[in-house]
Amino acid sequence: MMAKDNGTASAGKKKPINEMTLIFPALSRNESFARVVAASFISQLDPSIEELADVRTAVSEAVTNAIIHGYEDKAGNIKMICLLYDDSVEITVIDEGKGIENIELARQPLYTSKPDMERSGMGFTVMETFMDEVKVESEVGKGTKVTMLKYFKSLKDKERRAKNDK
Amino acid sequence: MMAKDNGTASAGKKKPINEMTLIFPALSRNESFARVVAASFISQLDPSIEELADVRTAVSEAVTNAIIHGYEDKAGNIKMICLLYDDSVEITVIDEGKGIENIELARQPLYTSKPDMERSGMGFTVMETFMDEVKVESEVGKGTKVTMLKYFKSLKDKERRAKNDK
Amino acid sequence: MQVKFSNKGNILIVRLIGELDHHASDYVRRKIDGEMIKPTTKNIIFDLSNLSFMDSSGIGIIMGRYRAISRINGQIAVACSNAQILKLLEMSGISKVIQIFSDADKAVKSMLGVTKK
Amino acid sequence: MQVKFSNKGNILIVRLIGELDHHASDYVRRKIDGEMIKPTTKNIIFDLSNLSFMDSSGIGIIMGRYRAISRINGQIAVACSNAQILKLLEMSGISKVIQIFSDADKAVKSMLGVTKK
Ligand SMILES: Nc1ncnc2c1ncn2[C@@H]1O[C@H](COP(=O)(O)OP(=O)(O)O)[C@@H](O)[C@H]1O
Ligand SMILES: Nc1ncnc2c1ncn2[C@@H]1O[C@H](COP(=O)(O)OP(=O)(O)O)[C@@H](O)[C@H]1O
Repeated sequence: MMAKDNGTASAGKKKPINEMTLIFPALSRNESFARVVAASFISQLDPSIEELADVRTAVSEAVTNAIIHGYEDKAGNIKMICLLYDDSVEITVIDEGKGIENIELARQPLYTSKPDMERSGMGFTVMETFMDEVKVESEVGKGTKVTMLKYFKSLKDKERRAKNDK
Repeated sequence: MMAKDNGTASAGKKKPINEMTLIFPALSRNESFARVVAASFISQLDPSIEELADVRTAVSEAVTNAIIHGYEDKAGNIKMICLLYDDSVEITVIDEGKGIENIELARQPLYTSKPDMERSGMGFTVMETFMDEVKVESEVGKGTKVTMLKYFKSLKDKERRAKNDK
Repeated sequence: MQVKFSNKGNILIVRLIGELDHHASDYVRRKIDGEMIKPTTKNIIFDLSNLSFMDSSGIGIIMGRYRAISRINGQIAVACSNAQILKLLEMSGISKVIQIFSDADKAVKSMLGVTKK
Repeated sequence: MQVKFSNKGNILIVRLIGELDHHASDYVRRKIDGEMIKPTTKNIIFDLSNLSFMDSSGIGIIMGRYRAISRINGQIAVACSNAQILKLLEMSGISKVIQIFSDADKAVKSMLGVTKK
């Protein structure tokens, strides 16, 4: 389905230790639901509060974009896929909405096609700041797929501390 | 896929106000994840604490059954579908595991095919007690589909109280 | 899931903390059975006061220990005040064969009274 | 999501409680704009101390009010101590044009000091 390719999100060829797929309609009240599901899924790794908040925020941005830009408040389904690795999570948010014409422009800080809705144009920038890698694939008239990777550095720190304690 | 039919769960022809589908591998640590997802999804209706606990318990039983009886701890995917109505929720848990030969026997209180695992044989009875309707469909070698309906009576009570207050 | 033990005479008090489902049940069973084989254990009190969730896997665990303890003529009691878990104990029939108390202290007192007779 | 208002002179203090995302933003915007058109409002303090979550929709709301208030030569300040939300205010550039305080009292004191000059 997808054409253009920006960024390089990928957790490599490792097998995930757990995964989930969530499908839900593009309703704004599902933004908080998607956040809860993603946060609850990654908590099995016991990441730091900050890492949890980072993922919640990035998921919120990607799902909100699918609702207001992808489907423009029309009906449609959003798919969120989480692949959990022992040190990271890859979260993909997919819509089959209108798609993005110019991905590079869309990713610019402050760029928004909906200033009338008081969008800040910071959605992609937030995802990039709060996650470690963000890949955007999109085709006009087909839809958009945003893939985000987050490393849980806190787990490494914990491991290191546990080792030093011995 | 399904053949036999027990019980009569169905929320009628009404259109759900929201819905979700969750797909996850048959790992026991996803039992609590499935509970969180179902509880978080239905909380948008603001049910009572007891109703929330009822649904969490029933979901736990259905998902556990899919893992230990359906897939017998082998790999496989479980699908949970929640259809939310303004006064109720219909939750379906589907596995593509070994299936149930005799549904009537399986639903008997205390019947279990795994007494060695210290299963109590009370799973289906719990679902029936805690939910308002439970339908079980299954085909040997194909899988099992458990559909559970829960009415949120507390919402009606709230409405009534709100009216009386006026 | 956490399992904590304490002893009052020959009573083993098993305090369960967290959510007791099938996933947790293997660990819980292993921990309890490790304590049960000690010769000091004759009776068991399950303190469920700190469980925030339990499903029929918990019923299986309690019934399993009930059978083992009955064989050595011991007693089992449960302390629980969570409405949802009480409902589960009720419908499973456990409350017909095992005494249920609102807290662990009451269970200990009653059991010491009975076993001392 | 809850929005609570209080006034200190010509300062409108907007206390946001809950999670501020796109879903909540329509309601929040309507509530705030209803208070902003009152002639008593010249300056605004956004008190985010009771927000447990905010994403870029919150940035949009604050920037929108900032533009409106700037037009009448008013001031805007934000009170916030949540690390995640501070990170968001920082990266969005809001902290370059709007002063951020650790709590609402400090924001009020500073703003009264400035506006009284
Ligand atoms: N899922 C999507 N479908 C279609 N267009 C999108 C999607 N996500 C983002 N866009 C486009 O990219 C632009 C920038 O997005 P973003 O940085 O999140 O800012 P904002 O949401 O505030 O507009 C949007 O204004 C929109 O035009
Ligand atoms: N998803 C399933 N797939 C195959 N068999 C099942 C499934 N769910 C239930 N069963 C069968 O029904 C029996 C009774 O189930 P239940 O009442 O939940 O008790 P328990 O799980 O304690 O055995 C099980 O022992 C099993 O044989």
